[in-house]
Amino acid sequence: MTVMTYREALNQVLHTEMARAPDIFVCGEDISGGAGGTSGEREASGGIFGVTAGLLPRFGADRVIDTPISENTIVGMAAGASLAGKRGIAEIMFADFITLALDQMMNQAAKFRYMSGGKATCPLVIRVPYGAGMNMGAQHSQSMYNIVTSVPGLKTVIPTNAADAKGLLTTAIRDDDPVVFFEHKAMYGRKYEVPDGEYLIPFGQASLLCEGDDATIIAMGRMVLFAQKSVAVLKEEGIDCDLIDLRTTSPMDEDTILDSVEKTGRVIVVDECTPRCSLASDIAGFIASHGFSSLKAPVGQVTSPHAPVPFARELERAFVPNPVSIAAAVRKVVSYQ
Amino acid sequence: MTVMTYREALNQVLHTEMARAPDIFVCGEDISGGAGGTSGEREASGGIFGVTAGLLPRFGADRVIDTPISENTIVGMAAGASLAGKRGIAEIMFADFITLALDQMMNQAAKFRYMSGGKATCPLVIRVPYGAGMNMGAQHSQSMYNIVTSVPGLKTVIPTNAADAKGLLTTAIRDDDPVVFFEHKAMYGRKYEVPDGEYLIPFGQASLLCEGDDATIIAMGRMVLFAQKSVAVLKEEGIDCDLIDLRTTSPMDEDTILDSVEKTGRVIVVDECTPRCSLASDIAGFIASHGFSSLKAPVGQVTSPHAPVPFARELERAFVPNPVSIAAAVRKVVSYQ
Amino acid sequence: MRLQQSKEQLLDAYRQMKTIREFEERLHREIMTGEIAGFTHLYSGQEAVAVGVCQHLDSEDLIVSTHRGHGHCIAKGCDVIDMMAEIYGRQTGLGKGKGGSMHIADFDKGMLGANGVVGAGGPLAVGAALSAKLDGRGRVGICFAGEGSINQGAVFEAMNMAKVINAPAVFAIEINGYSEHTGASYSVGGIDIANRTAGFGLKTVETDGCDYHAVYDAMAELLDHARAGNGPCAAVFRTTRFFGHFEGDPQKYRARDEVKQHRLERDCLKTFRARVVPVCGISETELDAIDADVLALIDAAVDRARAAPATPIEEMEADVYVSYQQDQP
Amino acid sequence: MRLQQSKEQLLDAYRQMKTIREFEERLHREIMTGEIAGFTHLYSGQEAVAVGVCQHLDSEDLIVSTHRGHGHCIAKGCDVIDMMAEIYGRQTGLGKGKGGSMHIADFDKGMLGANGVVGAGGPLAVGAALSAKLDGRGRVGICFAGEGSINQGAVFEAMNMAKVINAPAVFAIEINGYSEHTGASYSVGGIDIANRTAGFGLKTVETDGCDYHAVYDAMAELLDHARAGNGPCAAVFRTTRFFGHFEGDPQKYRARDEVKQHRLERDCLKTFRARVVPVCGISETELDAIDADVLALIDAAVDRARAAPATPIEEMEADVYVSYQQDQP
Ligand SMILES: Cc1ncc(C[n+]2csc(CCOP(=O)(O)OP(=O)(O)O)c2C)c(N)n1
Ligand SMILES: Cc1ncc(C[n+]2csc(CCOP(=O)(O)OP(=O)(O)O)c2C)c(N)n1
Ligand SMILES: [Mg+2]
Ligand SMILES: [Mg+2]
Repeated sequence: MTVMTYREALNQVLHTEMARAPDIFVCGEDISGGAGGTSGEREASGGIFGVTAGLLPRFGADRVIDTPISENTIVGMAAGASLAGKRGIAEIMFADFITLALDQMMNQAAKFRYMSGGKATCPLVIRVPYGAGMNMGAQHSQSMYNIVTSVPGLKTVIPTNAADAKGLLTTAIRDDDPVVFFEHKAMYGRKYEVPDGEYLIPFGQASLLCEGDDATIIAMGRMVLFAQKSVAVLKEEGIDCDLIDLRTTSPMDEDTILDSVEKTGRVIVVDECTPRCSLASDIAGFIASHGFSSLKAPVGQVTSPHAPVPFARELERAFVPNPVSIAAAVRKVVSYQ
Repeated sequence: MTVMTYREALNQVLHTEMARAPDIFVCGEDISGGAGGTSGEREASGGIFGVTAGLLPRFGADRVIDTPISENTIVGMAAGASLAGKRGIAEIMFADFITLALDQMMNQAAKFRYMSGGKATCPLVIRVPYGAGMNMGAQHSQSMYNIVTSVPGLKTVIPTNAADAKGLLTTAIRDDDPVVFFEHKAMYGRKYEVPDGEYLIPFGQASLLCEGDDATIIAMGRMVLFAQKSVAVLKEEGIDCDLIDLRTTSPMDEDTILDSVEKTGRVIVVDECTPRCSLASDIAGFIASHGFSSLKAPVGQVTSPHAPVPFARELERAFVPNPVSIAAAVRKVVSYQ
Repeated sequence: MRLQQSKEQLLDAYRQMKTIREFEERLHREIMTGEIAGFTHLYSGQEAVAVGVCQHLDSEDLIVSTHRGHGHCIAKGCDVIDMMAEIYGRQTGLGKGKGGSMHIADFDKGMLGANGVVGAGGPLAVGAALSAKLDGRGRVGICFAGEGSINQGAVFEAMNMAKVINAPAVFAIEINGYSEHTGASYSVGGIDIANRTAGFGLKTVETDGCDYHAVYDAMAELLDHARAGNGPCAAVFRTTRFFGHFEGDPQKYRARDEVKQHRLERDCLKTFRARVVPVCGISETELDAIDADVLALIDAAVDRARAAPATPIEEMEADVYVSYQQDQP
Repeated sequence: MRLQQSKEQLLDAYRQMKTIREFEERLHREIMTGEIAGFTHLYSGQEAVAVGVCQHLDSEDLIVSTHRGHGHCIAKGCDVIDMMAEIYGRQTGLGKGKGGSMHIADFDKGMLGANGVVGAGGPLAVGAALSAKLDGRGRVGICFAGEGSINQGAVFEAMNMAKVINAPAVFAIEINGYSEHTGASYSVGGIDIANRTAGFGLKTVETDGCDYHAVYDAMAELLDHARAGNGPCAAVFRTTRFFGHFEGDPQKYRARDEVKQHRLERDCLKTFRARVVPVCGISETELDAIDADVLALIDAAVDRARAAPATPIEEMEADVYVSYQQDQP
């Protein structure tokens, strides 16, 4: 085990995998930075969040491609190359901008295999920093993984700590399907113990972070961190929860969800998305259809409100689900008669 | 009442509203057709589905704008003009192509008002032919309204007959918020009685198409037509259903849903979307959270499978929910003990 | 300058063009029977472009096509029998009937796919060219594109991207006069397309797309440039479309005799015959024999497609992913 | 050719440029205190562009801005007190603190908004120009755009669309040398931006964006063209950015002394002073007095912003729609 940040874990995987497999390339805006600058420093930023640092000097500009601001083409180029024998890792600087690349994600990469009757493979990874909490305003703070999860042909991964970041990114890169990989911007600097050596986490396997008989909390991404805080508070009140970190929302670990619901009968889903057609509603709906006989209370959904992400600190803080609102939702469900 | 097709009802509204309000314009690819052609016929198609026929000769090329193939800019231009005092009606030829325009829909039009603290108004309508059933393949057959419904700041409308098409499109055009208007391609030619004169249907008001105590079927768009067929079959078996046509999915008529669920305790949601983060799961989740105490059985979700829309006739027919699969789902829910 | 081509090559080029023509003319008739579902866009009239371009390519070179893709497929070597089966939506089709006319692909032949989204091929072709560049074996990625697509942001971005990363991408732009029901002169703001591609820094040539030899020569020059690592190029071909935008299009936007006249004056097969017989040692008889072969092939393709089974419903949900379950790595 | 401007106008232009400069220099200091949240992109160095363009406009003309929008706002007449409050995220801000620095808008002033999505302003500006065109009163829509955005499909499409519909749109392109951490020469494939805009059929001029008079004169010519209904235009301005891409940027991509030297040699305020004193009947004292006014205004803006209340949490979900309930029509 080594202690490192979420950012470092991701960076380490990129280094390791690119060294292992020469068919991997990365592309995106400013992923090395400095091209065409006046200092001559060709690796001036290593990605705006530092995740791609050190790749350019090591692997060269052919495989570490700084691009113009052209999101649709960044994804499309990576998809085309991945269809043609390479393994592309594209970065979209903010998840909000997948709105510009959605045709290449949803109509192209996601559908190649199906439309060709199973002949195409497109082993593409699209990394997208997402989420609110840094006062970046309505166009730089969205979660977006509900949209990606909805698309047949794409896989959706949302690691919540550095160990999972390592295990899941490694799996994503070696996976033969297009994977969209969500990294919460507020988590890059957080430190965790990370397993040394090769480490892969299979997709579709949730992790049960703690166990309890009173309620099931299902969460993903940064919401898992907040749910952990709620769990600690609730424990002191005598409420013991299963906390399920989904890790991947497509494929989704339905068995772990249903097993826990069977045990507790009371569920809260915590999701940073806005409410409509969210992961929260998706999972609540799944349970209503497949776990109904176990349910003892209404399914609690804790999401952001049906509004854009506000800029001001006070408003944004109130916008995102937080440990207090999660705990309140759990209490409500637990006390339901 | 006059009998007319869904297409004619839409066309009539466009004519009436453009004649009424000079600030309205329409834009899209081939919405009149013929520009730059060799026949000199300047209105050569009136829209690929004929919905905008006759507008060009009547209102002129300034207000009836044939555009290049540039979906993002079609929506963005209409949004910008609508922010600047006009009322734009943009057509995206196939719903699948909103993937190209999503930034202008989701990050721009939907958020102007909020980001300006309530000062902006953007009275924009985006018309999008959607849906499967015409063997157009994976990139011309998607439903997409789940994605639009998820976006705070947008309204989502899905009329299922010509009368509703008239009433809802009129409301959409006069509404001061951005509205995305979904028209099922397979419905354009269907005939219905349509009220004469001015006719508006408020958003957020579902229509209860038939009543019964045994189960609630909730549907939208073309699925309503299929559900009607199932209802007739089920009636003969002695199963009586409430059939709710949502008409708008954002805003959504929560009261009508909950009232019906309270009465029947058994629900099926029918949705042409693929299953994940669909309207079906959204509504099932809503009921699990807000109608739980009334529920007597698992919520049935009838959707397309988690796959792209296949081309071949046999496959596409099996892909889309149909009266048989809907009826089977109802029977299952009704017989649940 | 006219490049020297062997008799074999010329006969092969003729066979390809003729195959495309007959494939499409036959489809035009078959579609009226109602047996073929969906949206079909025919390539008749534009054969010299697909063939003049693809004669320079082998299966290692990659092409990305459009919604009007049958010609590109045939020119790139896709099996006509398997293509027809796909268009009929059968299990034996190139995509098991899951793709259809607008999505035919054959990766073994370096044909990365037709595409229902106008302009989407631009970025994909740059990706194909990037793959070629990384391999360093002089391969190229070709982007076929209609002039209507030269209004789509994706295509502009792709040209720029190809230039920035110095990819061996060639944009083969077919000006057939229309994008759906709108004339070319309208949708590009009256601007010369070759001007635009040059504005993105692409080495550009413009020529007659109804003349196989002109296309062939132009591509020779561009491919030399791209294969040598000198960056992306564009070829702008003026051509014509013998049928409507899609089958069923009443073509009200077109002058009454336009197609008739183009079939008379701008038929690439006629032009080709007139040019190669007899100066290249090719006789009418030889070409007639090819015609007969081709007709027999198309007959066989239609017969086989009609007789082929549908893909079983049980396979409807297959082929979405390589793998999707928990037991992956 | 140098256009004649009245003394009042020149003093006003100076005041605007100085206001922008001091607004930004002060923000640069205030941001370090941690009191201002989020992402802030400063406009210092580019003032002559915003002001040289907007001096030709009144509140009926419409502008669409970028993520680096403070200068455009001030030049278009937005209230500095209300802007500062917005950047501080307060209830008295132009957007009640819901928008923030990247989303400031003031519709009464014809300022349709800063924008966090690079390139998204292109289509919006064409829409604004379309609205102006439909009104037929000679108004225009201006699209401010950084050179980095001239790689975004939306902007290419917008230029083409403006040409096709003959909209009175002017693209004011500011080449400040960088898009984030990448130099301009890299991201546009080494191609001249003015070449490109011309390739889209836009009447194009290119000039020094650090020289107010050059900007003013160039815009005069283009606006005459656009207002007269002769179609869209582009102005390409070479300018410089005195701070990092956003506040906090270590600027490792920049030569050590670049900013220092640009502040010495390419400061539009200095250039302006040198040019107008005393030939235009303007004295240093008059300009100094403006400087003092401006500093006082900025002080007031910061004080007022700090003292202003936050928007109550209860209003968090307000302002999403004009109306959303069932009781609508
Ligand atoms: C993104 C997108 N927008 C619109 C369409 C509808 N459409 C199909 S083909 C076409 C015209 C394309 O014209 P061009 O590129 O010249 O190709 P051609 O049909 O002439 O071969 C249009 C508008 C589409 N398929 N994709
Ligand atoms: C669609 C999109 N992609 C990426 C970004 C991140 N980003 C913000 S500003 C910027 C550079 C813009 O450069 P330029 O247009 O030259 O404007 P400048 O910052 O120089 O004013 C980038 C890449 C963004 N905001 N939007
Ligand atoms: Mg064409
Ligand atoms: Mg710049």
